[in-house]
Amino acid sequence: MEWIYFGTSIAILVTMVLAVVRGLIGPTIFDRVLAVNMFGTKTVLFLAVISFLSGRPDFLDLALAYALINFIGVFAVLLFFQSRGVRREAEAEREANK
Amino acid sequence: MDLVLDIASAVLLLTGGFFVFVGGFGVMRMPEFFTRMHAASLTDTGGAALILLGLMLQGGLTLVPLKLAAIFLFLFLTSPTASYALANAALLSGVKTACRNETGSPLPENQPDNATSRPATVSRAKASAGKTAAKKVSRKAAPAKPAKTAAKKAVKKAARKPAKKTAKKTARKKS
Amino acid sequence: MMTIVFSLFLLTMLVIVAVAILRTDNLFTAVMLSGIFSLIMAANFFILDAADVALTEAVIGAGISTVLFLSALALTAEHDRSPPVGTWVPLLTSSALGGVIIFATFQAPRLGDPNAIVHQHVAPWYLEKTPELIDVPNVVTAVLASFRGYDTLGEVFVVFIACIGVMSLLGRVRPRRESIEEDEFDKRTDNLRHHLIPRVVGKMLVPFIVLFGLYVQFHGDFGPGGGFQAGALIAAGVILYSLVEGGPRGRELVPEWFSSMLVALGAFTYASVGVASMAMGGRFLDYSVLSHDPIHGQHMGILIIEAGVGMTVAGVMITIFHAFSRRGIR
Amino acid sequence: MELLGLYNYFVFAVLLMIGLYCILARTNIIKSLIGLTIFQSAVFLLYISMDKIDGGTAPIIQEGVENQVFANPLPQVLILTAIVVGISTTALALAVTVRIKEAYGTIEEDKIQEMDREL
Repeated sequence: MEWIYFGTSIAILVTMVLAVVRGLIGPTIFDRVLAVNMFGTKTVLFLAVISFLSGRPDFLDLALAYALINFIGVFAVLLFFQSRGVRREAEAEREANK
Repeated sequence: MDLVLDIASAVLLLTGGFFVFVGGFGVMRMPEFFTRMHAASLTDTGGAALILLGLMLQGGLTLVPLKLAAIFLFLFLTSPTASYALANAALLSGVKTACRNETGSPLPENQPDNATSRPATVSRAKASAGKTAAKKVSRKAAPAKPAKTAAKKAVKKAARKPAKKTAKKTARKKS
Repeated sequence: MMTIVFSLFLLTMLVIVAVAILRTDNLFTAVMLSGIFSLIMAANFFILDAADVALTEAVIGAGISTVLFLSALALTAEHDRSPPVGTWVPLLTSSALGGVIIFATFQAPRLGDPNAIVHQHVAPWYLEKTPELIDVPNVVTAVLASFRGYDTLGEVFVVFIACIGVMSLLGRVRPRRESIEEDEFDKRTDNLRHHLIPRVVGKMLVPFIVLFGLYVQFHGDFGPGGGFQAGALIAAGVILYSLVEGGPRGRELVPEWFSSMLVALGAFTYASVGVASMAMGGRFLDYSVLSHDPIHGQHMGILIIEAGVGMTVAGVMITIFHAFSRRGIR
Repeated sequence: MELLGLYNYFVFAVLLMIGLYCILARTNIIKSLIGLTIFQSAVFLLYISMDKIDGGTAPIIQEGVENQVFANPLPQVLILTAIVVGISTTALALAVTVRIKEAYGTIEEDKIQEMDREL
């Protein structure tokens, strides 16, 4: 069973590497955000599998915490873009009024 | 019985690992943002479900399977929501035009139904995205492309002003 | 063996991401990459058997750090316009430092060496005496709250002072708006109310996050957790609510007087436990005298001071977030 | 194998170098702050690397399990508090940055110095 856990965690790790690569090259900003989000989900899975691999499944609390708050960052990003759009609009209007 | 459980969870874990890997591969290889997102969000849910189910079978009759179920539930809720939020932000910023198009055919514009619901953000963000798109394409693509984007930019510039006016109007109406 | 394989993956990723952060000009990209950086760091801590630290890094890195950096970016600038300066002086300085440290590491004990000096000194004593003197399963909580409670008191006050600094810099009074129009912008930009799906799901998760925060707070004696993690989690729940419903609604949910009172109350609770133990004939922060039974006294003391820590951390994080979000568009 | 056991420390040194370089070479204040957080994380990594013992587990005592080897709890306690202190001090620095932006209109150190000289 241990080797199964090990294989699964290696698969997840390789996926994490791919996500990081996407985060590094990703042409648009959103690709990077996508990479962060995906990396977060993979971290949840990784922590869950590792806690079984190390024989202490009571450490699932960590994965649970991640699953709960991982997406707050994406909300912050959404809000950031929204306010940036409106702010630029406001600046353009101010310029036009001058 | 233990052996059956072990085999079942091994199959689930390995399939889940494979799914997760395929998702990563898709994120790596897909040509543009929305297709990448499709790969990521689908396997985020599917692979995660398989892996967590496989672990659940190993948990025995303790608190562990419950915790795993909670993790699954929260992932199931948050992951698509995050994908939605991200896709929305990308659409509002006009990512579509910023992506490479393999065939070279003209890219579809974002539809104005967004413009009526959130006028100011859309028109403004589109314009700025057009600029970055022009920059990016001219850096990367074949020399024929910059001319095209420049033309598109000009069209946009012309289109921006009236769009903004209607935007203001709708904003006032709302308030 | 497996630890080393995982470490190879994670640490190499860590270095690559750090280099990418260094090289990018776009600050938004840098913030996103530092989010990945902190995720890798947390996974790494977990590999290295530090469950409590991994939980802290997870909550802080995923829930709070990104949000704070993004709100600061929204208030300042998005691009790093550093000129391409002559970089050889910093390069020389940092590589000299790195060279010295790498030279020194050849003397260091390898990873996981049980004979390393770190494991000989006071740590075995903590591990041995915790079941006997304090009797909580989580040794980290025991050391944090009881054996080294004085240290933790200092840390709590550092956090407290940092919060006062942020409050006095960004001000509690809302900057005056020039016109009603700008308020309109605020209303349109500082919430996600018109995004139906994030709004519903986000609001649905807030109670779960707070509930899980309370679980971490009070389960900290038995599993990974404690006041620091719980405070950050609860603050993350409130921050989520404020992101979804907008700053003003968030400030209605947790008013500023309340969050700043939490900060002070938590630190006060912690210190007053110390004073109470002095009054009952023990030394400062010696919980054994709090009850007729020393072990029971320890349990009581740890529970109270962890609650104090949780209150302070939650209050500080919420206050800081509100201070940034209130600054708004200028 | 010997060198592989020291890999954590090498990564610590490299991260320290990257963080320091970022602080020194970049004039943008927020970028410097991100460099500072990398520097901080490098130190956390060093401490946590020291607590690992072969075949050990996290220092949470399980009921009914004999002869467990536990990781060293002391570095964990130090770093646990340091992470929270680190984020609050970073928030303080960000607040200062916001005020600098409001006062000077820029967050580039060289431009701020130019403005100061003109005064």
